[in-house]
Amino acid sequence: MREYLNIFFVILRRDLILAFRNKAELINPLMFFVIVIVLFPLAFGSDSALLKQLTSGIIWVTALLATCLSLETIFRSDFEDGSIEQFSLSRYPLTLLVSAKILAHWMTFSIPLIVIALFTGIVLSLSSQTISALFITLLLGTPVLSLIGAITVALTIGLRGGMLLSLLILPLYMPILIFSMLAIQNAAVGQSITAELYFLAGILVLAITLAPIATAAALRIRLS
Amino acid sequence: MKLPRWIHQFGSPKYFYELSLWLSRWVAIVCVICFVCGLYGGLVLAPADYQQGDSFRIMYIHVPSAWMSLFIYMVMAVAGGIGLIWRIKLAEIVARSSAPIGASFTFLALVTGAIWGKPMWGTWWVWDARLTSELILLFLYLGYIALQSAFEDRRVAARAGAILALVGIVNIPIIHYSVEWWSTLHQGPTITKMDKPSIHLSMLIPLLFMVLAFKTFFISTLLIRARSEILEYECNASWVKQLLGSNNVTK
Amino acid sequence: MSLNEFLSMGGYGTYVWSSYGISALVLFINVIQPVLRERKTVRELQKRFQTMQQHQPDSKS
Amino acid sequence: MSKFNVNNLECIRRDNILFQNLNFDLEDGGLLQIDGVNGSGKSSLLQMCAGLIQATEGEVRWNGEDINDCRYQFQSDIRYFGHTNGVKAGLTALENMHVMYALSGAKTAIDYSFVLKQIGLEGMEDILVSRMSAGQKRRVGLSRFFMSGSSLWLLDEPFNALDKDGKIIIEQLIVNHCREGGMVIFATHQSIEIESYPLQHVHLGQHNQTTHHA
Repeated sequence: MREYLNIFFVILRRDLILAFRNKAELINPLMFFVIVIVLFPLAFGSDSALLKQLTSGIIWVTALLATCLSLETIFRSDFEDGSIEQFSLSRYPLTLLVSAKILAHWMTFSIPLIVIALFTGIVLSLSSQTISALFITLLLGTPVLSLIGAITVALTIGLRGGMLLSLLILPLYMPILIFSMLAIQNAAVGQSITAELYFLAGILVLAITLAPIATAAALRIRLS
Repeated sequence: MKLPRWIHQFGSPKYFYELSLWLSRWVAIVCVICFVCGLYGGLVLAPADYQQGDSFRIMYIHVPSAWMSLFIYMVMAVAGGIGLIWRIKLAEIVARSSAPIGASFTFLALVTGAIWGKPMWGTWWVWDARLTSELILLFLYLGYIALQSAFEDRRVAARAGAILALVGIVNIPIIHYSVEWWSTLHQGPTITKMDKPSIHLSMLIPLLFMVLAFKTFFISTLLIRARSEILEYECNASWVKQLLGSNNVTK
Repeated sequence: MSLNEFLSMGGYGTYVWSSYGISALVLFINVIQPVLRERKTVRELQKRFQTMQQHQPDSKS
Repeated sequence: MSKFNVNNLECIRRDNILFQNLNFDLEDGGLLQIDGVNGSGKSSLLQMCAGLIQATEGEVRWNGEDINDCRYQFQSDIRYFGHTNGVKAGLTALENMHVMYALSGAKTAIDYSFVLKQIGLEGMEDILVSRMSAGQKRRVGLSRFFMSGSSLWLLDEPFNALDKDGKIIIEQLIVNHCREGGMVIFATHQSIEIESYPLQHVHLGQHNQTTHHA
């Protein structure tokens, strides 16, 4: 058992080192997030009441799109330099190695994204309950985005047609968006949001158990 | 796990290729009969609904195609799973060929649902829970077909599609429930008359005929599509060469 | 049930017949497209086999 | 005493047949070369032996068991080296070797500087692989074979991008491994002269693949 934990953390450490050495790939999606957020005030006029209502929705949808863009980085470089072949032929189950990579992607991408999202929430003067609801839903939602995203990335690495990934992914992201937005809206009016959080947590647990297995199977198919 | 011998034998494409033409013809005849009875019963015999008048007759297209869209996605996921685990070529072919039919049924359910909603709500599109999950189901189908066409190697495409279909099947109940939850919270519990109105026997029988007609339609067109897939899959096999090599055009 | 009563469908005629029309069209496409595709595949494979036969008439296939 | 055998293997890539009913066996100490022109299916055959690709027909057996049934046992006994080196450009040579060592699950501790010396890269521990030449990258990739723990080696074009003494290192490595009872299957179209060791051949060509003992 200790052996499996050891390989898990070796792969995790390797991916974190790679992410921090190649800063550009880390920063780009976050820049995209901020720029898209800025677009909306330009569209609706900065002081309109409409914008106040929509802010949390804009933040969540933009976080979704930014994640879509960043998913490619999980497997593309490993696919090109043959590391995936070495992983799938190693003595350790591919599921374990893949979950280490997904966790690394979540840590290197989603945690900074949550920080920036909260920061934009404060700047755009959201109420404190909304911001706390935004934080919790992002905390529960973004791992699911990485997990389900990893399956489709594993299926579509190296295929021509860049939009294919988003076409496959967004329908699967809709429940996360729906439950998170409901939680935020309930929080804004002071109602309890436990029901939605239970759903998000349930989907998260389902994704944690099933997604790595599906990703490993998808990678094996993609290699064959 | 090893399957008994006869499943592989039955699953052999050559055997299926000959069988499918004969089978699809018979199933097509049953389909036409069901269509005639269903349409006649639904459009002529069934009395007008007391609330919706005659517009409820759209139900005879909308409800069966909605059921079929979900049913075909399940067929795709199960066939894909079988093809993935036991590597049976036929299962992959069935999964691959049923996707376009499923997509057209989902599109049909959407269009007829929108048209049915128009007289009741006055707008073409209404964010009703069922229509929204049909729309998302259509996206899943289009995603599946797009993924299939993105691969050159047919076998890899089929197995990748199987994974996507299995992921989709797990997500469909989640999507459906989240859309239900979302639509009831936003619009309040609208009494959507999309449900089958209080089913009177003379209305129910045509509906069953229409459902049967749609199922037999699916099976017979699936068999035709499967035949051309088999030829492409097996173009190296000797039986295809004999069949086509000596340029006697079948059918 | 006279014909034009049938056609007017109690005032909802346009909706009912438009949806039936679209369904007929979609089902028709679903019948014709596979048949045409099968003919195309058969023709393509025959052409390929003929060219293969010319190039290596003694091939073991 | 492990043995590796392939029975009537068939490979179809994009609707054309690369090879059909191919049979060969390998015992301890066996050395097998797969040669053939480009695109004759050498890499596909090697990937099938490693279990990366599923064969349309035929089976690959390791110690009498089909490799799909004993996947992880089989995978802990083999080491595969494809066209791509399986080395991360963003990491230094040493870090890459740490990862390879962890992946190989070898129990015995290894002396990294000694391995680097063997592949002729000593003193280059902390240089990013992205700054190395293609030959040096290939050598870092080959360092995985200096970590113990696998009996069957599968090498795809081990010699390309390597200079003369790189070739010698590889040939020495292969012969030593076979002498110690390991097995090696390598695919290459270049003619090589391992004269001091019996060599089996598999030639992949246009439908006339022959297997014979040189």
